Amino acid sequence: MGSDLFEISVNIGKMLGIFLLMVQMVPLLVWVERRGSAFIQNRFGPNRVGPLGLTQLLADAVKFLFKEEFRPPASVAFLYYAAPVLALIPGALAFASIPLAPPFEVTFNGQTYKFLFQVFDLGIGIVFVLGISSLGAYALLFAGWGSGNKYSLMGALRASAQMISYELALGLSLVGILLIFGTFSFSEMVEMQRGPLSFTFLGQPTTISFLPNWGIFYQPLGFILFFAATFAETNRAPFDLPEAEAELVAGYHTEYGGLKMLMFYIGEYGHMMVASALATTFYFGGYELPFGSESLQQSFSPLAYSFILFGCFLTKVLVFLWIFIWVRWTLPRFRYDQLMDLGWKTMLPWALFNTVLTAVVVVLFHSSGS
Amino acid sequence: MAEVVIFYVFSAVTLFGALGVILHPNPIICALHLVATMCGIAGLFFGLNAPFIAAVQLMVYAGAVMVLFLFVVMIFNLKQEGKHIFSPGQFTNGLKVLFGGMFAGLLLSSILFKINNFGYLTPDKAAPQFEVKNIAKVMFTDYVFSFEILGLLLLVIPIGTVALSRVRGGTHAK
Amino acid sequence: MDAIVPILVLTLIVATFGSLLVYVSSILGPKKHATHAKYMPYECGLPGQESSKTNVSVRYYLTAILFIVFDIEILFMYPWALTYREFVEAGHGAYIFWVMFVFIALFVFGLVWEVRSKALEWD
Amino acid sequence: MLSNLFSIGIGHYLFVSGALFVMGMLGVLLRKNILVILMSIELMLNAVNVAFVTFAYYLNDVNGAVIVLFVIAIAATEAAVGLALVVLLYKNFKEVNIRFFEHLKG
Repeated sequence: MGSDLFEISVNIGKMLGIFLLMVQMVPLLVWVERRGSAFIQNRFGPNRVGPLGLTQLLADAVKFLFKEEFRPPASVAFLYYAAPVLALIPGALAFASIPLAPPFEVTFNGQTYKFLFQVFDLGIGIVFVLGISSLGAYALLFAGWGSGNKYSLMGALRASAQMISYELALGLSLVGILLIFGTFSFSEMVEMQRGPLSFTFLGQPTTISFLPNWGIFYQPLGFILFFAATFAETNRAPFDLPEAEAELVAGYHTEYGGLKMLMFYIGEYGHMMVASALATTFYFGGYELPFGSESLQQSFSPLAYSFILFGCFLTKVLVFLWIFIWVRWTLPRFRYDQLMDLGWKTMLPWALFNTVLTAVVVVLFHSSGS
Repeated sequence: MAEVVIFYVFSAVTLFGALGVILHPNPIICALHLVATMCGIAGLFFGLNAPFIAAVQLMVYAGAVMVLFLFVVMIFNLKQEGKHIFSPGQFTNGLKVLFGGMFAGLLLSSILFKINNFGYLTPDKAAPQFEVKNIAKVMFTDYVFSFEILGLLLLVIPIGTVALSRVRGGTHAK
Repeated sequence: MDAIVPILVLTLIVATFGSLLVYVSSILGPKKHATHAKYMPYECGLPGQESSKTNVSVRYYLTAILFIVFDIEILFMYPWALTYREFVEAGHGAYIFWVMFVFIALFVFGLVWEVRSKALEWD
Repeated sequence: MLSNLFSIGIGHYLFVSGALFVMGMLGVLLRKNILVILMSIELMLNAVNVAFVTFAYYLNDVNGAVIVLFVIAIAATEAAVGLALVVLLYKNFKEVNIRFFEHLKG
């Protein structure tokens, strides 16, 4: 955590800040989602409360806060109340391990401190995020079984079966990116994606100066598979089978209302943010600017430069979040057997093919010595 | 200081969860306690400077095996077992507990013996023995045949379970 | 290893935040007299047909078993992918490729068998 | 004695591992629900894993870490097969009490 009071307090402040960033993103995203869906469907959306309907979120929050507290008697109290809390934790922990900007140095009381622009760096980034997000199934199972409602249980079982099925495709699509970068650490990956596209082709160093050195150019298929699998992982449309209202009412949160419902939403949007941040980090250069980072670095102080790169990261993440919303209001929902077929019979083989292909290509590109 | 906190917090979670597993009458709650145990063990692995193994523990046990356990318990739709969660037979149960106690005493004494003899062991925290790259190098050179046999095992297991479940041709055998 | 202290603290903060939200909403909300119908599990307004402890399709647990097996295979690919380039640059590219190729061949064989045995069909 | 409590050494981790193993063993011996017995077996395997990682850490030997990965893999598949068998038994006998299956004795 730190050696003295200043370092500890900055670290805790950073932790709270990053967590609140995730939580505060939710009302904004809900607004974007409602206005965006209205735009796509040629409606108006919420536009009465405040400019562009922006304060609608505040009104909604107050409404959620004053909803009646209700617990169905058939439910199991501990599981019923623990589930929404548990829905927050994996997203928050995963988001906290992603670097949002390069580390920055602060001088205080004549001492220089170095702070990471992330809550903690384990050095095994990817595996930690996969491990933590695999705990996300428990919030669903707690909610489903604890509610004492058969629709909840069915929704939870569907959701967790779907999550674990797509976790395979997700995990396998990342093997390609590991083969390219050869590291688990997010910050090392981002470092490698700095500068123009450069690689060794048959022993010849090659540089393509008009493209940034982003992972997407090495792993186009991997990116498509990864991004599609994250849609299923976050239970978003077109994979929002657990909430198929025609069949299952509202899935695992049928019996939830008020703030507890909102917490599931925070969890869902948190997962979306984690997925977007991961896609950015793996395939789109993380916080690195595509061009002109040298001149910017010289004209700003290191702290300001860190914040500029943080803005760059946030922009990329927001683009991905908009894609999430855009897809939700554009594509129809899958049927459950189609969903499972897609995960097991289409994406898993393609991800395997991607792995083998990448391995062959890496051998071809790097076997200069032999 | 950090390692003291890590050790006590996670070993408390681990042992509490283990107690819940063997004492709670409801199998679902037992499974949930086991989840806590798995997370606690992952934390202990963190404390032992093995974050990769901790993450594997989280992914495989907490993320996969326990989900399977919960699915099965939910399929079974088991009711609480009531007071009789242990096998009947007071004499045999007493014998079992006695045997368990004797085994615990044996373990404890051997650990104490170990500490008295090797108490000076201090880990080299900078040593790279748990770097994933080192693990991988050993695994793919020294243990390569074990690794391939594991692949064979992982081929046989799903075939066996699917054959056991007899689902050829649909859920409710048409 | 020191990175786990922030993990613990953050978990604690999030859990406190969540429990606080649940608690605050339970204080602020109105308390109404609940009727019998309100206490029933929600089933689209119809009287409850069966309890939630209804039987679940065996598909789910079969999916979970297959998930475990394939998950382990993928986990063992991670260290391989991590050291692949080092092996290649040291001139052992063919060796490390074949090590994993055999493993992946077994993986593919299992997957094909599962698909052909219709264990992955949902109907 | 108190200083032992606050300087974590090999013995502390081994003690947790041993306690976990004994609890798992008692669970296997005493409980009558097959599922809980399977869970207790998982407890014992995990106790062994803790011991392996402890020794690997304190003896600076990477082999312990590699073995743990194999143990995790095999224990997970063991749980999968065990549960498949339990489901099969339940489908045929509608029973998870281990005493019920005594008539399977040869």
